[in-house]
Formats: sequence, C-alpha cells, structure tokens
Amino acid sequence: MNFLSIFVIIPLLTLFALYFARNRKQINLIAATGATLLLILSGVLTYLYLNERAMGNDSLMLFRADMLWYAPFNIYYSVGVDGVSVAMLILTSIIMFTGVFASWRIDPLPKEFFLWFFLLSSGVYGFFITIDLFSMFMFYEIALIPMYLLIGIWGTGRKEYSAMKLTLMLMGGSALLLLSILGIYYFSGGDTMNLLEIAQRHIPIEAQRYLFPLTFMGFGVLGALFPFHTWSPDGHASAPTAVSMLHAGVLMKLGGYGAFRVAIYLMPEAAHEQAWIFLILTGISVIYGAFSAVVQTDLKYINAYSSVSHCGLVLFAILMLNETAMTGAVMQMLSHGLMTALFFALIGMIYGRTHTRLITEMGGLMKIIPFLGVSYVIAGLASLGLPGLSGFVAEMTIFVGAFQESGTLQRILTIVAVTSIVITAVYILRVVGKILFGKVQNPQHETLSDATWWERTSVVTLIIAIVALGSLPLWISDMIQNSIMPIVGKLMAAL
Amino acid sequence: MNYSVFLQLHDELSLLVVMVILLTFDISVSIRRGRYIQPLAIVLLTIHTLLNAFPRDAFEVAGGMYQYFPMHTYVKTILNIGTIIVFLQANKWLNNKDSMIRRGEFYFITLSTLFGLYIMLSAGHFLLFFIGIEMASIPMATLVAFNKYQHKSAEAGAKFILSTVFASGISLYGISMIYGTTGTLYFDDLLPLIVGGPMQIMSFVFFAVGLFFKISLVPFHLWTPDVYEGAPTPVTAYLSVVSKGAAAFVLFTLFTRVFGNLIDEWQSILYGLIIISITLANVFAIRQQNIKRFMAFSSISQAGYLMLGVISASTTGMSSLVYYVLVYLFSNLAIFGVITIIENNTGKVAIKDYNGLYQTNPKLSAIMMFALFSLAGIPPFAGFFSKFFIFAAAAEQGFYVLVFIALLNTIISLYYYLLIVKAMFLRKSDEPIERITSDIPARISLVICLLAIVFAGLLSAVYQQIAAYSFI
Amino acid sequence: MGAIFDNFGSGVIPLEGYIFISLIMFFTGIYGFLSRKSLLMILISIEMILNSADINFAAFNRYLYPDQMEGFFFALFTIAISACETAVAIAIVINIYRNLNNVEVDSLQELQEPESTETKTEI
Amino acid sequence: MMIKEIIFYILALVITVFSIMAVNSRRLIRSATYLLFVLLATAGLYLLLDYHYLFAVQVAVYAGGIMVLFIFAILLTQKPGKNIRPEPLLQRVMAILLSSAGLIFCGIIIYQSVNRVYHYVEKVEIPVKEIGSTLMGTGKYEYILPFEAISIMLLACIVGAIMIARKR
Amino acid sequence: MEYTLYILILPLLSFIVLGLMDTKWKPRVAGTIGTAVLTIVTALSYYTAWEYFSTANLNGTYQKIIAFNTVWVQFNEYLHIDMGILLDPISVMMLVVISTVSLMVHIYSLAYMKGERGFERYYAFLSLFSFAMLGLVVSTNIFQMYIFGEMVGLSSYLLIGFYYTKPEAVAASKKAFIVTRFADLGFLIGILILSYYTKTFDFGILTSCDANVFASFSGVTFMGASALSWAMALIFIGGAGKSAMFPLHIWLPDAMEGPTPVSALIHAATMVVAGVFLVARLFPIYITFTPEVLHGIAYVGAFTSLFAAVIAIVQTDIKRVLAFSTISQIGFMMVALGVSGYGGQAGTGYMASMFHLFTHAMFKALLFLGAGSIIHAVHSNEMTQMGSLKKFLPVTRWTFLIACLAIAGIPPFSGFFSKDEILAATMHFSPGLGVMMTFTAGVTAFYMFRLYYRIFHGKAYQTTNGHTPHESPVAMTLPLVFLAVVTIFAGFIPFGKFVSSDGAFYHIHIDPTIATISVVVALAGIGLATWLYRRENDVPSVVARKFSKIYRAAYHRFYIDELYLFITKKIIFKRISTPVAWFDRHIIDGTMNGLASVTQWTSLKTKGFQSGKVQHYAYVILLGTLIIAAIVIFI
Repeated sequence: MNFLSIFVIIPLLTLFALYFARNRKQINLIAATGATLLLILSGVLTYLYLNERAMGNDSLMLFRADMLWYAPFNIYYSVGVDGVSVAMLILTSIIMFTGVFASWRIDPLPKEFFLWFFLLSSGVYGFFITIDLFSMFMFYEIALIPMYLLIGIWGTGRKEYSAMKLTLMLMGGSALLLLSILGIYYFSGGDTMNLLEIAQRHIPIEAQRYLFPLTFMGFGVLGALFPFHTWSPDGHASAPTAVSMLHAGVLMKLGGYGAFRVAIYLMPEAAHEQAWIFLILTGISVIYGAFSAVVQTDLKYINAYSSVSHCGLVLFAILMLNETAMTGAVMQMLSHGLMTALFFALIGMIYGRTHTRLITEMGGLMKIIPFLGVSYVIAGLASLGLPGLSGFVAEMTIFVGAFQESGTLQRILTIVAVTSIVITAVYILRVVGKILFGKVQNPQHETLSDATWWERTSVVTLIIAIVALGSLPLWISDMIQNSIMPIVGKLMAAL
Repeated sequence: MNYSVFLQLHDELSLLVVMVILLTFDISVSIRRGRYIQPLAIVLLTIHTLLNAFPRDAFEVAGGMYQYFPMHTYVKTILNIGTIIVFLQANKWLNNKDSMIRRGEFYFITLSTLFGLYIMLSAGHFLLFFIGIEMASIPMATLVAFNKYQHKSAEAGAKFILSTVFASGISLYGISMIYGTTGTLYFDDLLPLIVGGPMQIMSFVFFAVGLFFKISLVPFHLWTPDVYEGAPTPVTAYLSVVSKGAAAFVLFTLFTRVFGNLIDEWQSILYGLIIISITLANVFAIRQQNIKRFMAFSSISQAGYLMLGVISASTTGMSSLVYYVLVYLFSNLAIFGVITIIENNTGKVAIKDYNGLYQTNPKLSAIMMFALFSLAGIPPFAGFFSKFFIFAAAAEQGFYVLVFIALLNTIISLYYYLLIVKAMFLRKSDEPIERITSDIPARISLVICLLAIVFAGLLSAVYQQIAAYSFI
Repeated sequence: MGAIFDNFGSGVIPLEGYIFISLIMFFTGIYGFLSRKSLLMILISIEMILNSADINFAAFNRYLYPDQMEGFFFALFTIAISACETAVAIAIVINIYRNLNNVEVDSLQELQEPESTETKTEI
Repeated sequence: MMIKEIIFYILALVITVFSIMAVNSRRLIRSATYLLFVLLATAGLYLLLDYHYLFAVQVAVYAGGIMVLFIFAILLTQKPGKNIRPEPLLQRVMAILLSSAGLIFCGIIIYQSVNRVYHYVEKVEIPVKEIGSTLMGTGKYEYILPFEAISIMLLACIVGAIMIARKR
Repeated sequence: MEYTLYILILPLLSFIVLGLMDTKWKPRVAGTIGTAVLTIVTALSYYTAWEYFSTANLNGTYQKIIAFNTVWVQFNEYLHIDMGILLDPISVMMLVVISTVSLMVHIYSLAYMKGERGFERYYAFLSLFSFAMLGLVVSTNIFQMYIFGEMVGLSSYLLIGFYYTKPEAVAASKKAFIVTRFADLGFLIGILILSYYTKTFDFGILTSCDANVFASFSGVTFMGASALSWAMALIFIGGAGKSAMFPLHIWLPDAMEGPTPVSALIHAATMVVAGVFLVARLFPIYITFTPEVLHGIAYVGAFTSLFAAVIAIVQTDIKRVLAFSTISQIGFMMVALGVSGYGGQAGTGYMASMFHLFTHAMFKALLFLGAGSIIHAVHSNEMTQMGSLKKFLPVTRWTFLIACLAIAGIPPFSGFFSKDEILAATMHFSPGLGVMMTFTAGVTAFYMFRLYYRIFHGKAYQTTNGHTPHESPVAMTLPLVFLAVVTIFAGFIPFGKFVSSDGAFYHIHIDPTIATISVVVALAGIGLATWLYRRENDVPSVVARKFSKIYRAAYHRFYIDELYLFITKKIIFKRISTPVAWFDRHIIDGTMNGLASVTQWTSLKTKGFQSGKVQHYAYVILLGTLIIAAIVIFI
C-alpha cells in the first residue's frame, strides 16, 4: 500500500467508523480524530517530500505507485505528488480539520453530515494524489455529488434550488471533462491514461484545438470561470458552514489545479493559441466578481462573488503560462482557500448567533463578539491583500508574473486585474464597517456570546495558516515553483 | 438425424429442465403447498445459473442455426441473475390473495420468455431468431396483464400485445424482404450477401424496427411508459432490464455480424435515434409524477446510452455494452426492488409519496439513492464506470459529437434522478410512508444489487472477464 | 407494374404480382390497425399483416430460391406464431372485456401522461 | 397456362377487395368473414405456387383455428346485430394517408429492385415426407431447432392465455 | 550595524504581545510596555544615527549601508522581494524623526487616552504603526517599501477607526484606506513596469542610475510618453496618495476623526511624508531620466500647497485646519523636491525638502499635541467654542505659539530655515513658482495665527455647565515642551552636512533677499490675522460675506469630497456595480435558469405526444420506420 493512498483511506475508515457511532459525542470524536490524522499526515507528507527533494530526488512526481486497474483502457490507479499537490493536500487537511470543528453542533442528522463530508474529502484527496486521468476524473466526481445532499439537507434559504443548480452546473462541467479525457486518451495514442506519459506524447494540434477549451471550461466551471460562475453565489449562500468552507476553500481549487495539470500541461500548443480567449474571460471574472460583490447585502453572497474574483485570478495567472504567474496561481489557491474558509466559518458562526446574514441588519458586533470580529477583520485583510497575510504574496506573485508577459492583451488585462485590489478593499471595508463597527443595530444582539472553544480552534488554526503563509512564503513558493518548472519547460518547448 | 447435438445446448436444456420441474410441481401440488414453488424456482434457477456460468468454446449446431460464443454465457448469466432478482422481489406480491393462484404460471411464463431470449441470443438463423423474439414478447403480454382484475394491468397487457405484434409484423415483413434479396436466412451466409441497395436497406430498416421497439428507442418507445406503469412492478423490472438487455446485445451482434456491410447506414440511423431517444426521454422524464412511469422514461434514455456501445461496432463496444447492461440491471433492479417493497406495503407509487422517506425508511432510501446515482453515472458506483466505458467505446470510433450530446443529456438525467433523491432526503412530508419491514427475499435482492452496484465498478475483474470474450 | 402487363399471358405469373398483393394486404392491415376502434378489428388487421409476409416468403422461395425450402418453412412457422399471438391476444381482449365490458380501443386510456398538477416547478 | 394466370388475378382481386372490406366493415362478424376469405385466397396462392402443404396448414390453422377463436371472441364480446360506431374521419384519413404513402414508397422500391431473374421451376409438389424429414433434421437447411422452440412457445402461450382468460 | 534589526523587531513583538493579550492585562501595563519599547527603539535610532554619521562618511560622501538583507519571496531568477535594512542619510534621519515623534506620542497618550475603552488595543496599533513606518524608511527595495506602505495604511486605518462605534470614524478610516489603496494601485503598476524593464526592485541598483539597467526602456513609449516616465509618474501617484497630494488629499482631513495623538504621529509627522520620502528615495531616477515627471511633481506640490492653504483659512475645526496645513506643508516639500537638481548647489531643493520634513515633523507634531491638549481641556474641536484659553492653558499656549511661529517661518525658529531654503530653490527654478510659494507661506502664517488667536485670544470662553478648562497633566505637557525645544533649536542643525542630494556635504547658506521677503510676507500674514482675530470683531464675517461664494466653496473644501462621493456612490455603486450585479443575477444566471425552464417547458408542452392511444403509438412506429428508411435510402 502506497503512502499517499492513506489520504484516501483515512476518510473512508472514518466513514466506516462513523457508521457505528451512536451519539453526537462519538460522532464528533471520530470526525475530529479523522481530520486530525489527516492534518498530521499532511504535515508528515510535507516533511517527507521536502526531505526527498533535499536528497536530490528530482523526478517529476514523488512517491509514485501504479496499480493496474482496467487493462482494456490502460487505466491505472496511479499516485504521485509534486509540490503543487503537496500544497493542495496541506490546504485540504487544514480545511477539513477546521471544517469539522466548525460543524461541531451541526443539526439535524450529524452522522449523515459527517459521512457525506468525509466522502467528499476522500474525493478531494484522491483527486490531488492521482495522476491517472480516469482516477482523477472519478475522484473529481466523487467530490462533487455529496455537495447536493450537504447543501440540500443542511443548507439554509433556497437550498433545494441552489443545491440542484450547483450540482447540475458542476456536472455540466464534468461532462465536458469526460469528453476531453476521452479525446486526450485516444488522440495521444490510446494506450495510456497516465498524465506523465501522455505529457511525453504529442497530441495533434487539430485535436488540441477542441480538447483544450473543453478541458479548460470543464475545470473552469468549478473554478468559477465567467460566465459559468452562477452556481457559486447561490450555492455558497445556501450551504452549511463547513460545506461552504470546503467547497470554496478546496473544491473550487480542483478547477484551477485541473486546468493547470491537465489542460495546460497536456496541451501546451493549444494553450498558447487560445489563452487569449480565456484570459479575457478570467479577466472579466476578476473584475466582475469584485464589482458584483460591492452591492451585495448578504454576507455569503459577498464572499461568493469575492471568490469568483479571486478564483478568476487563479485561472488568469495559470493562463499567463509562465513560471512566476503559475506559482502565484498555486499560492493564490492556497491563500484563497484558507481565507475564504475562514470567512465562511466566521459567517457561519455569526449567522448562528444573529440569525441573519444581511449586513443591513447587523452593526457594532465588534463590541459584542470581539473574537469573531477581530478574526473577521483579519480574514478581510487577508482577502484585500495585506502584506504579512497570505493574500498579498499570492497576488503579488501573480501580478509580477503576469506582467512578465509583454503582449498588449496581457498587459491590459493585468492592469485591469490589478485594479481589483482596490475594489476588493471597497467591499471588504464596507462589510467590516457595516457589521462590526458602528452602532449596534439590533438590541437583541447585545447579549450574544463570543466564540466557543471548538469555534476558536477552527478559526485560530486558519488564522495561523494564513499568517504563516503570508509571512514566511519562501519555502512553500520554492516547493511550488520547482514543481512548476517542468510544466513551464514543456510550455516553452511548445512555442 | 443426430439428435445428440441437442446435448450441446446446455443453457437451453437446463433451463428447460427447470421449467418442466416447475410446471410439474405447480400442476401437482395444492395451492397451499404452492408457496414452496417460490424457493424452488429461485433455487433451481440459481443452480441453473451456476452450472452455466462458465464459458465454453464457440460452436455451431444445426448447420449454423444455433451459434454459441463464449460471450453468450456471460449475457445469459446476466439475464439469469436479473431473473433471480426479479423472482426474489416478486415473492411478496405473488403471495397476495389475487395473484396467489397464478404463482406457478408466473414462474413458468417468465422462464419461457427467458428461454425465448436465450434462443434469440444464440440464434444463427432468422427463423430461430424470430421465434425467440416472439417467445420473449408474446407470453410477456400475459405477464403484463398478470393482475388481470386491475384495469391498468389489463390495459397495459392489451397495449403491449397490440404494439409488440404490430412491430413484429413490420419486422417480419422486413425479414421476408431480406430473404427475397438474398435467398438465405443464415446469419453467416447473409453477411456477404447484404451489400446495400434500396430494397435491402428498406428491409433492414423494417426488420430493425422490431428490435428498436424491444429496446424502446424513440420513436418506437411510446408503449413503454404505459406498459411500465400498468404492469405489475416485478414484471416491469423484468421488462426493463432482462428483455431490454438481451435485445440490445442481439442488436449489436446482428448489426455487426449480419448487416456489417450496411455499417454506414445503421450507424447513421443509430446516431439519430440515440440523440432523440436520450433527449426526448429525458425531457419527458422530468415531468413524471408516477415513479414507474418515470422509470420507463429513464430506461428509454438508458437504452439510448446502450446504443452508444452498438454504434461503435467494436470489441470495446461489445464489452462496454454487456458491462453496461450488467450494471444497468443491478441499478434498475435495486430501484424496482424498493418500488416493489413500497408498493406492496402501502400501494403508493407517486413520486411525491416518497417525500420524507429517509426519515422513516433510511435504508430503503439509501439504497434507492445509490442506485439512482449509479444510473446517473456517479462514482464510485458501477454506473460511472459503465457510462465511462460506453462513452469511451463510442469515442474510440470518433463519435465525439454524439458522446458530447449524450453527456449533456446526462446532466438532465442527473436532474431528474436527483428529483427522487430530493423527495426522499430533502423534502418533509406530513404523512410520510410509514416504517416498512420488508420481506426477506426482497431484502436479499436489495443486498445483492447494492453489493453489485458498489463493487462491479471498483473491481475491474468483472469488466475484464467480459472484455476477454468480446467479439465482433 | 409494367412487368405484370408485359408478361400477361406468357404463362408465368410475375413475382411482382405476389409481392404487390402481399404489400397491399400488409398496408390494408396497417390501415385497419390504425383506424379501427374495436380491439378485435385491430387483431383482424394484425392477422393480415402477418399473413402478408407469408406470401412473400412463399413467393420468393418459389421464384428466386427454389433450391432450399427456407421461405416455405418460415411461412409455416409464421402461421404457428400468429396462432400463438392470436390466442394470447384474444385472451387479453376477453380479459379487457371482462374488466371494462367493451372492447373498444378508446377505453384503453387509463394509462397516459397525467395532467400535470404543478405547472412550473423550480429546479 | 393462361388458367393459372387467370386464377392468380382472381385471387389477387379477392384478396385486395376483401382485405379492404374486412378492415372497413361496420360489423365485426362480417369483418371476420371477409378475413376468412382473404386467408383462404392466400391459401389459394400457395396452391398456385405448388406449396400444397402450406396450403393445408394455412387452411387448417387459420381458417380452422384462428378464425374460430375470432368468432368465439366476437360472439363473446359483441351484442348481436350491433354495429360499431364509426371512427373519427380524421383518424381514418390520417391512416389512409400513411398506409398509402407506405404502400407507394415500398412499392416503388420493390418494383425498382426486385430480382427478375427467376429460376421458376415447375415442381409439382414438395413431398410431405421430404418436408417431414427437413423439419426434423439437424443439418443445415433443416429445422428441428425452430420446431422444438415453437413447441415451447406454444406451450407458454397456451399457459399464458389460459391464465388470463380463465375466471379465477 | 545589525542591531538596527531590533528597531523593527521590537515594535513588532510589542504589537503581537499587546494584540494577543488585549484586555487580559491592565491598561497601565500595556501602556508601559509600549512606551518602554519605543524608548529602546528611540535610543537605538539615535545610536544608529550617531554611528552612521560618524562612520559611514567616505571621502565626504555618505555611503549606503545594507545592515541586513534576506530574500522573502522569489519571483524568478532576477525578481525577488527582499526584506532588509538600508541605512543612508535620509533613512537614518527618518528613523530619528519617527522614533522621536512616536515616543512623544506614546508618552502623551498615556495621559490623553487614559480610561479609554481599548487602551491596550491603541498601544498595540501604535506599535504596529511604528514597526511599519520604520520598516518603510529602511526599505532596501521598492517592493519592501510598497509592503510597508500597505501596512502603514493598515495601521492608519485601524487608528483612525479607533472609535469604531462612531460612524464618522468608521467612514473616515474606510476612506483613508481606500484612497491610499487607490494610490497604491498606481504605485504597484509603476513598480511592475519599472521592474519589468530593469529586472530589479533593489534601490541600490535602481538609484545607481546605471544606463545598462535602464537600457531596455529605450524606445518603449505609451501614449506619447516613455514607459519610464509612466512608471515614475505612477509611482509618484503612490506617494501622492500617502502624502495627500491634490486630488488624493481628501482622506487626510477626515482622518482627524482618529485620536489626536494619532493625528500628530501619523497624519502630521510620519506617514504623510512617506510620499515625499519615496520621491526622495527615487530622486536620482527622476532627475536623471524623467525630469519632466519631477517638474510635474513640483507643480502638483505647488498647487496642493496653495489650495490647502486657502481651505485652511476658513475651516473652523482646529484639527481640520492643522490637517490642511499639513497638506500644504507637504506640498512645500514636494515642490522642493520637484525643483531640485542633482548634486552640489543644484541640490538645494532636495536638502531643503528633507530639512523641512524634519522640522515640520517636529512642529506639526507639537501643534497637534497642543491641539490635543486643548481638546482634552474643552472637549471640542470647534474654534467657535473656544477663545481666550491662554489663561487656562499656559504651557499649551506657549508651545503652540512657538510652533505657529515656526510654521509661519519666523526666524530663529526651525521652520524659517527649512522654508527659506525651499523658497530659494523654487525661486531659482522658476520665479513664478517662487512667488506663488512665497504667497502660500504668507497665507500659512495668516491661517496659523487665525487659529492661534481664535483659540487663545478673542472672545471669552463660555464655560459650559460649570466645567473649567485646566492645563493637561505632565505626561502631556512634557512632550509639548520637548518638541517646542526641538522646534526652537532644530533650525541651527547643519542639516546639509548630513543630508544632501548626492550624499556629499552641502553647506547651507541663507539668501538674504529671499529670507527678507519671506519674513516680511509672513509677518504681513501674522499682522493681518492679528488685526482680524486678536480681538473679537465683525470684520471677518464682513469679509466672509463679501466673498461669500469663495468662502463657501473653500469652507466646503471646493467640493472635492462631493465629487468623490459622486464618483463612488453614483458612478461605481450605481452605474457599475448595481448593473453588474443585476446583469449577473438576471442575464447570466437567467440564461442558466432559462435553459432549465425551457427544458421544463418543453417537457410540459410535449405531453400530447404520449397520448395513451395504442393506434397513435403504432402510427408513430410506422411513420418512424418509413422516415428512417426514406432518409437512409435517399440521402
């Protein structure tokens, strides 16, 4: 059994254990144990990975293992990680961990909630560790479908509508993906599904012209690519706290990760040729999401549109097709994952107290619930790219990287994207000013209690991660950059 | 006249033995004792299945009238398993007052339609084939009308027999013209003789209609929802998986082996039919309120996906097709199992009756949901794999646009499958279906289906076994 | 139909003659099936449809492929099949009659698309 | 051989006319009678083709078996002397349109492509013994398998039909 | 000189500790820790200054010393953000200024903020600000400067919004952050352009003005200006935002919503001069490659200066007056930089600018702290509620007067020396600009003394409900006195010895003509103010009525804020965001929902197809057969 597979196995074991849990205490205990194990495991993995690299192992993917699965289609269960996957695994573990704590008092049906939650996580982990197109796709879909029930059962507001919309749109994306995976498989010779091996082949450019947009759009739907982002506001608004966290924090990253790992890596020629189309779309995403967020009054909508903007930046950076921007993209995935999770966690906690998410109905909460208030400010600052917090490093890496591309379109779009930092500031400060500062709007809010220990655990973990990433970024950006180099090398060779 | 050749027909002979034993038993025992026919039938059929589960070398009997390929063993085993599961699920329904007296007939007729399917599968001659297909459909009508005092069942029987005979009339006319243009009815002899030309194409189309009808592709599907709704639920289950699966497989072998030279024609026919079948069925399924009717449209759309395997006309296509049938069988039977249990206990078949089912019957609704996910092609359930493979088979032959359309339709299908899930899990009901204690055989059937849904995909051995004997 | 008239009186009945008779019978049957109200009338039409194919088989066999008796046997078996079919169909019709007290096809309207209760559902 | 031709055309006329009458008659029992004529005329065609055995089977099974079933069913379900109400005109027109379209379509195609190189052999009759041995043979162009199969089918149909038709 | 690192680390630690502890410690402990840390930092700064100016001099030129440097983020092989400490004359000078003023404010606040809710938080933020500002001035590269600039902006935001329950404070903090952020956008883009062509962020390489480094700029133009000009102009926008240059000045007056010591520290002495410092830092590039941008800076500075001075005349909130005065004085500094040349005598402007920065920091801090003392006493910002306070607040009055004289440019107070150099440099560059700046200096003298008289003289103080104003405690007066002393004597520091455009010694010499003129003009301004405001009379209101339009316009700050409000609320909010959001919900989302609705609609409308009539089914079957056959055969 390969070391990496443990990442998939632990959630499944947790699932199994949860099935026998009797009361809420046991359920929480099991879930927390599973999540903690995963967190520890990802720490160990990071250590091992860096160690291995330090030892001079410079193969593309480490901890490789292949297990033949479906011989007629050359499907293997192949695993392997590079710096990008390790970064994503850390992110997932952190968010799983905090997500479990954030849903400590989930109601009703706590057992079912965690069952689906862990199933979803096993899909996410699987997606990040596999390098076989089929397995990747399978895990991708495993990660999507529990969403429906998680939102539909434990959500709020127009949950049925949102859940259905989200599921259908994401499945629409995965339909495009399935087609493109088949196309990649057959046009690359039809004898391997392994990413690394396909990367050695040459897919005919005529095929790439169709497959690249399919793949990119397929992943783009999950990455909230304009105009396929509309599931995001509704979905996030209706989802329960932990699900919003996991979804915005990790699942949306699947899109970016896939776009970069599959679309760009395997089809560099078409990427060069068609980048401009998607650059325009992502550029629109960035600015459009930000502007939309400005006028929203529901906290979750604000954050969802903000996610559209930030995730747009991820895809935008990937499409710049250079090393710096791509590193920035991965950093942005991490950073956005952490801070948006923090946001959603806090929104959930605030909502749990005030029973409203409308910023017009809140005010002066800083005085009443200072812990949550301060944490919200920190999340906001991370979101608007304050140095020392994660957002800054990621965004700057993206902007500097994007600016290295000298095409007129890239230039213009980069400058347009840069302007988003101002708009981000506008909507973040608007929210902070409205809900935390000022006078208390609702006298009933005067008696709210501040965060409980599990909520503190969740929030503090995320804040620590955000600060750590923001103030000491070098080790992780080095790790990512080293893994991106081969991909960029292939891109350069395709020019 | 060496009749020892019959001994080679293991499958048919042992099924015949089962049938004869059951008939004899039914005739000879009293009604009260008659309840033993149920375990007897299941056990016998299981033994029959196990005995014949191992492929042999290919052979021909009666100058090619009967042809055996190792693949047939798998297909027949799949049909057997489907039948066993249907028997398990039918148990409780057959024990109620109305149908108790007709128990023996149910088993006998079901098995004789199965026998018809066997013949249809292994036929190497149009005559045998035609007899097979008729044997699978005409007695079927009596099963559809099994609840003969219920208006719906009787009406469904009438509709079924009328439309099936109409379709086989057209088909028969087609066969006659095939004969007229070629002079032979042996499949192997026909292949070089069918070369095109208006009359052959026309006769081919006439003939194919009979099969399209059985698989219920649009526009030959109109009987399906009515019959599915009216027929007793186990019969619907049988119709939707066993006879459809066999017909799909036969369609593949016939099209590739007999009409191989008309590949351009039938590929374009199927191309159109797949698109309209999947799309139209999906559009219709959305608005259904009766779950059996809903399943009818679902099965029409699934038939469209099945045809993706046929249109690819490759060994991959065949193995994907058979695998798809296998997975589809388990998924569909799981759903029908739940429907049967609920219908037997409460008589409710409307989708809105399923509101809040999870609160009262968590296990039933969970199984139902897994099966629905499997049908929709959601991993890790087997349906995901079967869908992937069948798309892969079509894509391998370059049908990318078709695969794309089919994929877009999977979204709609996911939508309506989720409607059921929504009803069971998300909705609350004022008067939900009460807690149901299901009968043991039905439970066994559900467990079998569930295991299959989960493991048929994850364990690649199933597919690889099938792939090993695929031919074209 | 030129051949029929051209060869008239030559002593050989043209094959087309048989084929066209069968065609006419086939489509007359279809007409009956499509237009008549009584289930029994529909069954009668079906008989004609099935019967018409038999003529084809017999004629083709005799005219074009007299070496083997494939068409002959096919016709033979088809007769048996149509007998089976008729038996079952009539049983079902009688069952319908028992249930509904008539055998009109218009009575078979219980099973159809229901009127939808909700005009527009949100997804 | 004019006589054969004349008989053929007479039979053709009978089949055509009675077919149409059978499907158009307002009374079931008449329809059944017309159908009987059609079937008998068909049997006549077999005779003309020198398929005597087929003729015999046609007469026995159709005229003797199936028609009886029909007549029973008609008598069982119809009140004597009562006509069927006429169908809606639209339905009939549509049916006529489709059937004639089909007729023309198939007719044209068949006419264009039917093989006119006949090997018509004046074989007086296929001996019944030969028919019997072919029916029972296991070789190529011998039909034991369909024979056995259809026997099971008949059994199944009878069981089914009885199950449906009997009172309980 | 690695110990300089502690200058940064200590305030950061103080921030973290105080921030985490929050209310767990007593307020006194927090204040003590903050002040103690700042004391150490100040000592270190002074020591650094002493050591630097005594050792780094090589052949009459001060060397740049990199005391510490580490790579923070690596973008690619040549672009990386470093974190480091660069010591050169201006950064050392800034260290001294910042730590001094900050220390004073820390001490002052012990008394001023006593009993306020969030006292601990206040000290934590002050530490954060000190850290950020100190980090900014010692930046070794432009990106580090940007980073610390952002953090300065953050701490400014937090401190302005310190009274977060006050809606005005929240709005002001938001405005400050967003406006400076907007300016930083320009800064960032400028950095991106600059770094793209020069392949470096490093100040050392950039300010060496090596032609090779800038070679790749050649021939790159955009809209008629060279790319380098664009870059430098955009970078200046960043500086302009921080330094409140027109039209980005609007945040500064509002920022007065923060506690007064904060205004003294951030919005008078330190943060607002960051822009000046930035231009000074990049001065070699400006002067070598893009003099036209530099001249543009001069004109912007001059306009801002006059503009703010005019507004300051009519404001009635004392902190607002001081704020506009600050804007005006920063304008002076910008002008000085803009008109400066490089090296030797030509570099007067540069030296003067830095000198003025130094002296201004001291006396403006003094003014603000004095204003704080007054507000502390009367609990109001409005001049109209003051008058004749001289007998209540003697220390405050005298120190305030000293500061007013300094800012007015009366010798021998420090302001005279620095301002005189600026006027000299301006006059040398362009007489017209020189006259304008001299006039502005006169206006400055006028409004400062208007302020002074209206607070300490004029109408008698109306005591409200028995409350009599009294002098502030020692903790507050001590910094006042200290700063007053510095203000008196700072002018005699041989500043040119330490700071000059090229690092070489520069001897300050006063041009008697210009000095005389400026003193006369200042005195005229003071005289006018004395005439109008020394005693209560109705001349001011008569004048105001006479020029009512101008008066009202100036009082409303020439409606710039309204313009901004219009742009943000009407254009961005109403004309962009709302339609975008609507578009998203109705068009984009509507399309997706529309697809679903169309499917459902089709589903409902096609039900007739499934009629339940078996003949209809057969009809369709046959029709289908015929159509398929026809299609396949004929097509």
